[in-house]
Amino acid sequence: MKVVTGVVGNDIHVVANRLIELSLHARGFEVFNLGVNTYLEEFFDAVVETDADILLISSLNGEAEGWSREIKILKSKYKNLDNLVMVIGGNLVVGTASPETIVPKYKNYGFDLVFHQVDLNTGLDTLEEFLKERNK
Amino acid sequence: MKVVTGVVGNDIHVVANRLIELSLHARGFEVFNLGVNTYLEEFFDAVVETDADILLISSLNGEAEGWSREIKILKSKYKNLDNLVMVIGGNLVVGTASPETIVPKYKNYGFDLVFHQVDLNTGLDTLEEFLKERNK
Amino acid sequence: MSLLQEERKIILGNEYVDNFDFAEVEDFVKNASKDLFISYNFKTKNKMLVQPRGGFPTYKKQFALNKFFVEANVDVLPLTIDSNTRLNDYATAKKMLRLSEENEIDMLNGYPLVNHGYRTTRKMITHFNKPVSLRHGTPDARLLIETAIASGIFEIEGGPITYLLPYSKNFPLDKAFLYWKYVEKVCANYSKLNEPINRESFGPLTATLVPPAITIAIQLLEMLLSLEEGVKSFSVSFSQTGSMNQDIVMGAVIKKLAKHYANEINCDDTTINLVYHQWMGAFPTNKDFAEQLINMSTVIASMVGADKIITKTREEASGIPTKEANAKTVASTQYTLGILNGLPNIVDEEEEEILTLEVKAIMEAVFNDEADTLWRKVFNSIKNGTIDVPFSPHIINHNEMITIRDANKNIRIIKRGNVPISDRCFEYEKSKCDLTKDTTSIVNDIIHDIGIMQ
Amino acid sequence: MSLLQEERKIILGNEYVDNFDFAEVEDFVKNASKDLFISYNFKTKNKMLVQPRGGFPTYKKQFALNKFFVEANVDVLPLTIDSNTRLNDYATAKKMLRLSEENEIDMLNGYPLVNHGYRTTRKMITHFNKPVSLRHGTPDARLLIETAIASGIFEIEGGPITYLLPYSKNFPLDKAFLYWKYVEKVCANYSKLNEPINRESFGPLTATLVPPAITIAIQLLEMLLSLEEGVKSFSVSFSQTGSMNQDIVMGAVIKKLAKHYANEINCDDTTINLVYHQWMGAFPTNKDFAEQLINMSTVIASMVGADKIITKTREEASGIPTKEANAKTVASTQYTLGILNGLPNIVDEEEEEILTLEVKAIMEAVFNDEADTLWRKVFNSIKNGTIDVPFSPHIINHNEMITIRDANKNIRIIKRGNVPISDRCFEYEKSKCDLTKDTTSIVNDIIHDIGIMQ
Ligand code: B12
Ligand code: B12
Repeated sequence: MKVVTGVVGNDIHVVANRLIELSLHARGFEVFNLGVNTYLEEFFDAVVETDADILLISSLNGEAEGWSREIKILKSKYKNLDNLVMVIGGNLVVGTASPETIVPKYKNYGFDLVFHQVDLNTGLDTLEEFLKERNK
Repeated sequence: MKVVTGVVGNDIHVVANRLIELSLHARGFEVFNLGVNTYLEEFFDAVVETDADILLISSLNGEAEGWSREIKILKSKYKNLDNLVMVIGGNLVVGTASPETIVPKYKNYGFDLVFHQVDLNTGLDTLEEFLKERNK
Repeated sequence: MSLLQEERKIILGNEYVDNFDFAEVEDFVKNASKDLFISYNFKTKNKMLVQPRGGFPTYKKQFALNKFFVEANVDVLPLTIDSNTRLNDYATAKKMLRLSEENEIDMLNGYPLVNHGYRTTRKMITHFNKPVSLRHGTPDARLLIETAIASGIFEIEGGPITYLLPYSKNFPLDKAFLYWKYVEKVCANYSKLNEPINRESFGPLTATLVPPAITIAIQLLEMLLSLEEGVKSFSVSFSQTGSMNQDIVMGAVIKKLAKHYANEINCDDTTINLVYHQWMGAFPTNKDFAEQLINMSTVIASMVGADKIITKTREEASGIPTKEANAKTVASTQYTLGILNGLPNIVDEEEEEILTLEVKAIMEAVFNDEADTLWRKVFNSIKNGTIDVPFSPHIINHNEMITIRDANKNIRIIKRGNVPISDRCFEYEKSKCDLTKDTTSIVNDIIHDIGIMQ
Repeated sequence: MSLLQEERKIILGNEYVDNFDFAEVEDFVKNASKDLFISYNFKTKNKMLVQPRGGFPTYKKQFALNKFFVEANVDVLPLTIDSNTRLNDYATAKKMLRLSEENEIDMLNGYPLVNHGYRTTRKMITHFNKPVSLRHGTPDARLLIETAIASGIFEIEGGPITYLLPYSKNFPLDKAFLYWKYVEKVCANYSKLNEPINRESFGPLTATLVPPAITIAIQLLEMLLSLEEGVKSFSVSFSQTGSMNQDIVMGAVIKKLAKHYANEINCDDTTINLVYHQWMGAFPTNKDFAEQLINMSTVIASMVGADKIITKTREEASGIPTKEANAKTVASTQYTLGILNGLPNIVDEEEEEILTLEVKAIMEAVFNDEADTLWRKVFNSIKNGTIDVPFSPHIINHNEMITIRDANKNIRIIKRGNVPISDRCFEYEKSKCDLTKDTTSIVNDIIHDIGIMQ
């Protein structure tokens, strides 16, 4: 299965991104890693270009929310993205907040899976289960 | 001027006691140091024997209050102790408490000067001023 | 008029600058209190200087933060600049500053120095009369530095490599070199008037498995680029590696080599100091544990013999620290420095030799590049991977070197890419690691190695 | 029946002991879980063991404290005994225990083990299945130790010198030696049944300017007295001196000499471990600072290479610590041990040589005493000042030695009294200090030296 991944916005925290690439590979995904400092359009363009099944976005420096608000409008400009699985993870707010408030918010922005300060492997395990359920 | 000093009760914390002896010497007092583990009777006996002007008691391990309750009764058994200046200092309670509650309590037990968690030199400065005032 | 002065006029003619008075600023620097110069503090204060991190948008909040720091017995005040100013976007910074002033909420992640201007900022700096360190991350810091020095900020952090490779993906490296050349020159010129302005390089880089040889080579190169322009007070720096011994070895080697290379270009009159950053990598989320880590960093800094320590807070893993948490670190660090006595003298000859050889090999390769100037040689060396910074997000970075921790948590090079360390050194590095493992286990080890402090 | 067994019968016939079943206890020790033996933990756990301090009067509260400790990832549980039990006043202890159980207020400053009895206490100890260390300060600990071992407590702290000179003014030293001889024998006998019972000496002594040579000599003598009776697992200990280097030197010398003297009496089969106490002197009243001090102690313990560390809490300067503060130290210490890596190898040959010579001179003087048995030799040596413990409150202590800190905060002997260190060593010690000062300044220095961590 194909995954497009990267870190959204002006965020240059690259460490998690490198690890994500490695882990997705190890789990048998075909990975297209756009790296840090990637804007939303670039993500969707890459999804279309590679015909990816999954878009997995990271955000560490707190910028995610500002960008996420624009997802729905932007996504609607593309065709055939209805089956795209959208995942986001990392540190999803500036300062601190609980998952109880964060997860519904991001689901509302259009994400299927939301991982705020969740360990990478836990997150990817959940993703794989989600995909299994979905393809039943 | 003559000072009898020591640490009251079963308390064996000797460090402050050694320093007190040194400081009193340096300030020109004639010092009779009974050391640690000294009971009230021993203090008063020494005061009588040496004809001391000042009784300076230390307590570190929290025992002081238990002993202090008996001071008035005991002191009344001795004659000619009316001019004795009575001083106590160190760590005067088990656990923590504020000077506002401790000082009046100990004054009531019969002490003229009460130093809870007060630095030695500050305490001895106050003692010297107290003596000056008194002998005016 | 010199070329530099013409460039300065253009830079300072920026619409966001309110009438830069060159003569007045020169006069101010000439007569400024020596206490404001960190170079003077290094000379006269017989202790490791303690510097926190921090910056707020409004004058009022920044003033309050500084007051807090001074009460916690700080030695050096930080001034961290907001990210709009770092990108030279003064218009947005201005708007966000006004919003921050009008509401009680901070709309910037640092102090927009250019918008506040030097006349205002100088009031704060001279009020506290402590040396201030400018922390930014700006590739084109020309206007920022002019404003800083005019304000009384006499230590400038950064450099063309250390503020670019960890902080940027696309900014052109060659431009960064030229902009920083301007900065060095301005610092050098002002240094003639009073105590020297201090320049400091940012040794932590990506704070992630960067091998000592790379860090030191970059520190030395930025130092040389600065000294070439006439800077007389320079600080090299690095951050806690994760191995006490490796830190101590790094400290010894960087001090020795900084002196060596400064002498090579006849700059023996330059004062070089060593700055140590408390752990810069991933922090534990448990705040009590974070404090343990911070304390341990302070102990190691003492063993390294650093001249200044830059602190973290118990809130590092969660978000921008409160001023209370920040001040607490300062007070605790000062206390620890005061009670830590009887430091042993530690020398690890073998490790020092290997590290020295590695750094010298990289330096030689850089010097041997055919370009005509040092900055071009360095530029080429980064591009061709002679210098390779693990986990740099920048497109120009070679990304071929792989590092891992050995059993004692020393960072070791297990794939050298184009970094020209000798076979002997490379074999030494690899001999410390268990390389019989399969790739998956090694990858798992790397992930583990990044999180060792968590 | 052996003389010892007869004495045991008398001791255990005490009215406060509820029918001591020798056979059952033997059986229990024989089949006890190996995890309960610290000697087994030393062998199998590849880390520094962490042990806090603490004891509460009621079973319920002690159980809660232990639970807290276990959750904080403790390695060794403490059981601190109340002061009535320490003075063998079981009647008062009984009364106070009942009062503590009936009301919610603690009327004892520790756990009255004899009154609780071994049947009850064993339930708690086997429940947690962690090794327990008995902390008391009792000169006549015969009944206490019997009860402890029967309960599953397989480490006994103390000794005739270390539990007397710092803790008592008048208790007769000769009696203490005889009572401890009993303790050693009982420990030795039980050691044959399963893993060995561990004995631990109390190296901190008065925690106030005690010079390393005195501490080590006393540790070695208590070790020899114990090994003579057949003990097979012994821990020597000392507490942080205030100088990192002096701690490291002490650690190296005590390890080397413990082995040496054990071999001299053909006890090479005995396991000797090293225990380090976090700073035992006057603590800062600022609790945040206290935590810095505690963390630094942990770092130094690692550099010393201790096998176990005994912790303090942030509340040391104010009063008996809460279980929360206590558990916090345990968790923090474990975290610090986990992240502290790459320890350098430190050897200070000159300091080690001087210290070794000093200790050997004292040991030789003790051995040369004309008395017939070791304990009588030691007794005489304390009485005549061959062994002299600064700031001991005990009347038998000579009190002629004067110590002071040098510029690096190493504790140095500036007046040796009757302690037989050689002229060469004495000159070395003095050469480190500024002795041109007048008496008043030296006294002020000593006061300052006692408070260095505040
Ligand atoms: C190293 C670091 C840096 C390095 C980065 C080097 C580089 N290019 O990567 C340097 C020093 C350059 C740096 C710079 C900055 N940083 Co920084 N940095 C850190 C630090 C210390 C560690 C980050 C890290 O590498 N962690 C290791 C990786 C493996 O973990 P991770 O990133 O947390 O990711 C894990 C999870 O989030 C998860 N995850 C991530 N993505 C996804 C996606 C999915 C789907 C799933 C399931 C999981 C997942 O998996 C990972 C492994 O478990 C953190 C604080 C901390 N966490 O301790 C601050 C931190 C992230 N930085 C911060 C900031 C503000 C900055 C700066 C803006 C300003 C500054 N302080 O200097 C700059 C500029 C950055 C920019 N433009 O974005 C803040 C962010 C504040 C916030 N979110 O509220 C932090 C929290 C520090 C702080 N307390 O102020 N930083
Ligand atoms: C060293 C020490 C010991 C040594 C003592 C060696 C010795 N023989 O002296 C050892 C290890 C043997 C020990 C044993 C015990 N200790 Co102890 N010990 C300490 C410690 C760490 C330092 C004390 C010290 O020497 N300070 C240095 C001197 C110079 O300062 P100071 O004593 O505080 O005195 C200053 C002032 O109080 C003042 N002062 C004193 N007297 C006077 C008088 C006047 C007139 C004035 C003006 C000023 C003044 O001047 C001094 C200088 O400024 C303290 C905790 C701390 N403070 O950090 C605990 C402490 C005092 N100990 C304590 C206890 C409980 C004990 C034990 C009972 C149990 C145990 N924990 O093991 C035993 C047995 C003691 C007994 N029977 O009394 C408690 C007391 C609790 C309380 N008051 O609520 C403390 C506070 C530790 C704790 N948090 O549990 N201890």
